[in-house]
Amino acid sequence: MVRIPQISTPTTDKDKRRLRDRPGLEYLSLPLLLLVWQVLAMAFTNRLFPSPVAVSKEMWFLATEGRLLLDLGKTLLRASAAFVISMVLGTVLGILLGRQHWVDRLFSTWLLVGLNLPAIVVAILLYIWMGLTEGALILAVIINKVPLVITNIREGVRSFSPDYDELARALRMPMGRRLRLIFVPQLLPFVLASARTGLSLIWKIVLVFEVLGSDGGVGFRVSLFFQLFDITGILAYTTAFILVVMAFEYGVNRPIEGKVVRWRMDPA
Amino acid sequence: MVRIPQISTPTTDKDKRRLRDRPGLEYLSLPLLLLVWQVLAMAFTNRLFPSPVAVSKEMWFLATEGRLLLDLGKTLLRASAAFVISMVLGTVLGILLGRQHWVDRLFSTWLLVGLNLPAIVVAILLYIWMGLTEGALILAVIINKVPLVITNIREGVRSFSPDYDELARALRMPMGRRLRLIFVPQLLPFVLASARTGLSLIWKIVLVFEVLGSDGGVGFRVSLFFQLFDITGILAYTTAFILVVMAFEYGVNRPIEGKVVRWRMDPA
Amino acid sequence: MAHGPGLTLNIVEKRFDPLATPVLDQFTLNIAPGSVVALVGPSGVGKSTILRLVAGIDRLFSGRITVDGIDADKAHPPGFVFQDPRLLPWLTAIDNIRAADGKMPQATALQALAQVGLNGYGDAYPHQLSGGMQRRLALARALAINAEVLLLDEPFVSLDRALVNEIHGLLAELVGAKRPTVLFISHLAEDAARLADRVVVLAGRPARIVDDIELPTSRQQRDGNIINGYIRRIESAASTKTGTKL
Amino acid sequence: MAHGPGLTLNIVEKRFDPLATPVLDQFTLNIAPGSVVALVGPSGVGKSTILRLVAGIDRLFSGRITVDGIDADKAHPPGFVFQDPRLLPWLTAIDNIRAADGKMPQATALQALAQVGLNGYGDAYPHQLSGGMQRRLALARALAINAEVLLLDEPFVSLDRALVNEIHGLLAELVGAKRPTVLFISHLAEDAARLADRVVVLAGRPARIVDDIELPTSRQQRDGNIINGYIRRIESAASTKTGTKL
Amino acid sequence: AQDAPENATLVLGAQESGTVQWEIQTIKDLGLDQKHHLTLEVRPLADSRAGQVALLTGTVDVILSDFIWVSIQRSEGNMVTAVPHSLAVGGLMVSPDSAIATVTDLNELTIGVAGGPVDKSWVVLQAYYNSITGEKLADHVNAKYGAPPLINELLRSGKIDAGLNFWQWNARSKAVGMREVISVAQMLSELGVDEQPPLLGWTFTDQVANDKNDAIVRFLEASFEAKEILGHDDAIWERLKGVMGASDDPALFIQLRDDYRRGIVPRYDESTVQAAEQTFGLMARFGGSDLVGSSDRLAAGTFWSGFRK
Ligand SMILES: Nc1ncnc2c1ncn2[C@@H]1O[C@H](COP(=O)(O)OP(=O)(O)OP(=O)(O)O)[C@@H](O)[C@H]1O
Ligand SMILES: Nc1ncnc2c1ncn2[C@@H]1O[C@H](COP(=O)(O)OP(=O)(O)OP(=O)(O)O)[C@@H](O)[C@H]1O
Ligand SMILES: [Mg+2]
Ligand SMILES: [Mg+2]
Repeated sequence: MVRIPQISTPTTDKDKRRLRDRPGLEYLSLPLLLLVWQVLAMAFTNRLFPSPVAVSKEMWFLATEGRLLLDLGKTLLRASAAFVISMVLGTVLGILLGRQHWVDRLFSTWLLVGLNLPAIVVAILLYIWMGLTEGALILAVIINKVPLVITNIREGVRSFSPDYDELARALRMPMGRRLRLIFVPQLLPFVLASARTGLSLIWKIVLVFEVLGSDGGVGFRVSLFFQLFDITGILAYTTAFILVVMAFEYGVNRPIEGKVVRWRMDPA
Repeated sequence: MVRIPQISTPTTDKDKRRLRDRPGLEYLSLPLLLLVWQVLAMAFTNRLFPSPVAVSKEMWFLATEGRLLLDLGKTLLRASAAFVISMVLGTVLGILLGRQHWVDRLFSTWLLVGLNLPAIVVAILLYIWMGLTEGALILAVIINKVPLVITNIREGVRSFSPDYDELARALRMPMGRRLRLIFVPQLLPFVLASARTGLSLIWKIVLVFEVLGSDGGVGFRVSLFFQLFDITGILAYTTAFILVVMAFEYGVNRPIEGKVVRWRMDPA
Repeated sequence: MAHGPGLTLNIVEKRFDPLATPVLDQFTLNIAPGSVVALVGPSGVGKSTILRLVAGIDRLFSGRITVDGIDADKAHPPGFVFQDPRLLPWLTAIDNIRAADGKMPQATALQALAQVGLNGYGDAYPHQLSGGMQRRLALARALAINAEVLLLDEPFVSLDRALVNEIHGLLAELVGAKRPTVLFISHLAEDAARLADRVVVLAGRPARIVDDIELPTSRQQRDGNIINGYIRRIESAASTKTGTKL
Repeated sequence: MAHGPGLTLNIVEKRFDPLATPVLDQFTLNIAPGSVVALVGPSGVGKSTILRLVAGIDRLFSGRITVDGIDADKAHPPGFVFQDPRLLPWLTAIDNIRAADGKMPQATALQALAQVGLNGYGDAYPHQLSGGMQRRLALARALAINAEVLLLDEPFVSLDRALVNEIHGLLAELVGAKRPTVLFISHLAEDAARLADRVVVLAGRPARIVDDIELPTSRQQRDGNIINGYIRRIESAASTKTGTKL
Repeated sequence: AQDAPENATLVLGAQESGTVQWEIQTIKDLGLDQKHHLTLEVRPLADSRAGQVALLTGTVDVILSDFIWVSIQRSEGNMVTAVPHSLAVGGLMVSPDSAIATVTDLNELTIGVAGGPVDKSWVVLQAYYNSITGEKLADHVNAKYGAPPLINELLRSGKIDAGLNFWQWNARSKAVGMREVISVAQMLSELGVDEQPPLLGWTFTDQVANDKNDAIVRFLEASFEAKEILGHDDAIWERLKGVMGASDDPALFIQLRDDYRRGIVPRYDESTVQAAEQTFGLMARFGGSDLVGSSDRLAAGTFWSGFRK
């Protein structure tokens, strides 16, 4: 009679599993941020440090009366095209460099140069060759981003366990299956890290390039706001973009991640 | 009598170990790049696409007659200060977020915001609060970079094997030893990736901020060159910086890496 | 003479899957201070689970496990051998041993290495060792800290007979000299017959103690005949009482 | 009747450390088509190394190893059991089996799982299985592809006696029906005495074949007495000829 | 060209937030483009660098640029040419209660410079200081360089003692009470440049000047007509409040309007070019190659000879 409650009440469960698994903590995250921001904005009253309320009002205004949605659309299109291409290209090249020592050794310097080439140089050269086109912009972003992806993925590939390679060899796995079953799962943490930071980096690069050569988009508008020192406007645009990123994170990234890393044992 | 040569000549060594271990392939890398560049520059003769010869002449000129060394010194100082602080801070916070689910869930949104906040916003606010000081510049760079490091490291921590945690628990390892023996070795590929891309990202951010407000440095000078559309000058400065990065890579990074990852089995 | 602590296991429930039958349910076991207990039973019954609970590695269960009255996960670290070698691949053999205790002198680690027949391999990384050598290294790590409790999950597997005999001797000597409390798992009746004071036979899900055999003759006095008798007793207990296929 | 291929090993040299004594030096071994050979010898002698060379996993050696005349690494994939389970942690049990062959039907994998007593565990991830269950899964993976060559590195370790007996039966049946060429490693003379046609005893560094024992009685006709006789023969060969401590 | 019946098309790259928009809107509002048989396409640009990129890539036909840049490009072989657009220049600003009355009072103080160390105003200020004291200004003040709005902001919050900024930014400062110590125009004239040089010009490539000669000339006609109107017609300004960003700030509106009028180019002839040459010489002397590139003389053809006013 006493047995059942005893079973269902762990007495030495020290791992706060309940706290950890309680839903809702992430729903507190954003409100908390806004609260801190609001308090700070009220503490340091300054035209250049607008409160979240002011920013959301501005955002609403720009969305309904201004060109926010149009600009956001343009930028998103550019960023996502560049993102997808960079991730694919960077991952493939990263695997190549990670696996083939001689390729790595031959091109490691190129990678270093690619990593450290200022965006502006790439942009100017491409714009001059290709004109101020969407293609030039996206290509410039890709050229800027790919070395980063390669570096991350290469490091991931280098950390692969030779145990699984041996298994693949014993099973005579063809390359396709080997990629899918052996490489990708080990690479995933690196790809995830790369994707998380990648979108944000790409958006920042797009901003820079939109300033240099485009007739719209968030970067273009932000640089105008900057010339007017309209921080509220800048933050309104930024917030709009961050909302999109969050929607992506919670709508796409997390669910995929949850599925893909289901096998990972919960560290107790 | 025949035996000795037989032994020393592997007959089924298919792994091109000899090619892989032959030194010198990395010494070919840079000349090859320069060659390709020179050929391209000769093919597309254009004022805005200078040859490596022109760039190195300019670099020599700027180093001896101009302020290249001074500017480079300034930028390096800023970049390395920001780099060290960001790496340490980002690694610590990344471990925290990777291990403590509730912290991660509470601050994941903050991280997203941090990742996507345009450099310009941070720079403006800090310059206004702190004036056009070195401190403001370095702090702005750190604020920009830390979320990237955190994201990378967090992903690394998440990929930790629970096997080793169990071992640590069985041995009742105190936190310090646990960090040193269990965490750091597993984290190393991620830290290496972060460090490799980190220096280049920081240098790019420093460039942006030096343009916005400072009294010298590579970014500052590059923006001047840009106003004159002097691509040769920009590339001269860039090359100088890349040379420093290479010296760092081959003088510091590689040797350390070689020591630290000695245990990794060579994938045959 | 000093001897290791007593272990008491009062496990109300241990389950991995909230829906499936628990692995352990109302499981009680007391182990006398300084005794050597072998845990036998079919694959997947829950032997390793018990060992991990006693070691304080797994803390997700209801009930209480104590080591001389102290909660298992707060007690002194046991000498623990995992079912797999569980070595740190980035540390050399000697450093793997020293990882067990920050203050262990080099000499102690070298001695532990020698005890399991690995002299000369101190600077080798785990992947440079054969399977059996890795297991021996794991055993050396467990023995090197001189713990009062030894928890060994199939410590004699993957080793040739000569080596097993030697390690049996080593353990018997250690037990004779320091009288630690030992709980070990083995699928070979011979291991239990040579080393154990008591054999606990598990079966079923949730796991139950289906037999609990005392082996009264002291280790030093067990000759071939006695051991063969013990082996037969253990094997028959194991085969008749655990007939259930998993 | 069809049977597995013959294996020829002509290893000029296999060494890991360019400075140390090689593990194998002028090592020759021929294995008849469809025979079952047990490889025994002290821990660290080079048994696993040989198995990996035959499987074409390790290609860094001088010499030649062929499977019916074809270079080992080009031959059909063998059914291979590593000394550790070597499962892919991100795949479920069933997917781990199917990883061995892209075109394997679900049913085949499920059957292989059932053969080793793991029915119902198809959707479990490796970390949710006990040590012995993981090893059984690894064995199931090796058997599921129906290979003509089976290379098994200590396949019976970490399993209780009842299970070992069953798997012995399973293998004997398989060998009787399909006559694959089998090379397996075990430290237990009993495994060899029950299953093998021939026992190769290794010792020393570089490893030498110190004894090569034919077990003439066919598997079906081996009764307790014959098996015990074989066990004694193998054990005495192993203990007298490999006296060298590693 | 006057009798051409069909409209000629010209693509103008204009900074979205720049003062150039005022003139463009006036042209559109008054239909000056139609009047001169011109189809004016305006491509918005984010900033001046974007303009230079757009011009070089041929995306636009005309941008606004300073004549120094034009001269440098010409010396480098990039054949662009300019027609004066504006004389407006910046000045040295301080807070109303500041003790700074002349440039010599700057000693030991912090001055914020918009643009950078080779900003034209900064070079002029240095030249001016040198002409008075015979010493280098940079040795005596702590100069900080920053983006124009940042300089304004820092000046307002007292983090810098004086600010050297562009005229439209100074207008904003003036509107909130800041005081101009001396304008660049004054400094230039005291340095012996009698006529105000046209710092900004409509800039286009020689090729466009040839290929689209009609369109360019018609555009310049329209431009000068608009300037003329902006120079005296107050009513036309009312419509510009929006683009000026001064809809609800009358003081700023007046300040911007008046300062703009002071910078309107009255005419374009040889004397204009001479003033520019003089100024270029000054820039070369005090700004060095960082500012003017390798050539220390105004490149021939910097100002387009195909049009005079
Ligand atoms: N990657 C390696 N690097 C260096 N030495 C190695 C490596 N792999 C194996 N060895 C050495 O080769 C020898 C033979 O190893 P092997 O794994 O074949 O032994 P084994 O006979 O299978 O032993 P066990 O029964 O313990 O598994 C060992 O002495 C081991 O130290
Ligand atoms: N992390 C886990 N998640 C789910 N189930 C688990 C987990 N770990 C163990 N189990 C289950 O618990 C049971 C007992 O496992 P345990 O490892 O204790 O068995 P064992 O007696 O040591 O077997 P073996 O002799 O094969 O090692 C097994 O049926 C296994 O499937
Ligand atoms: Mg177990
Ligand atoms: Mg082995």
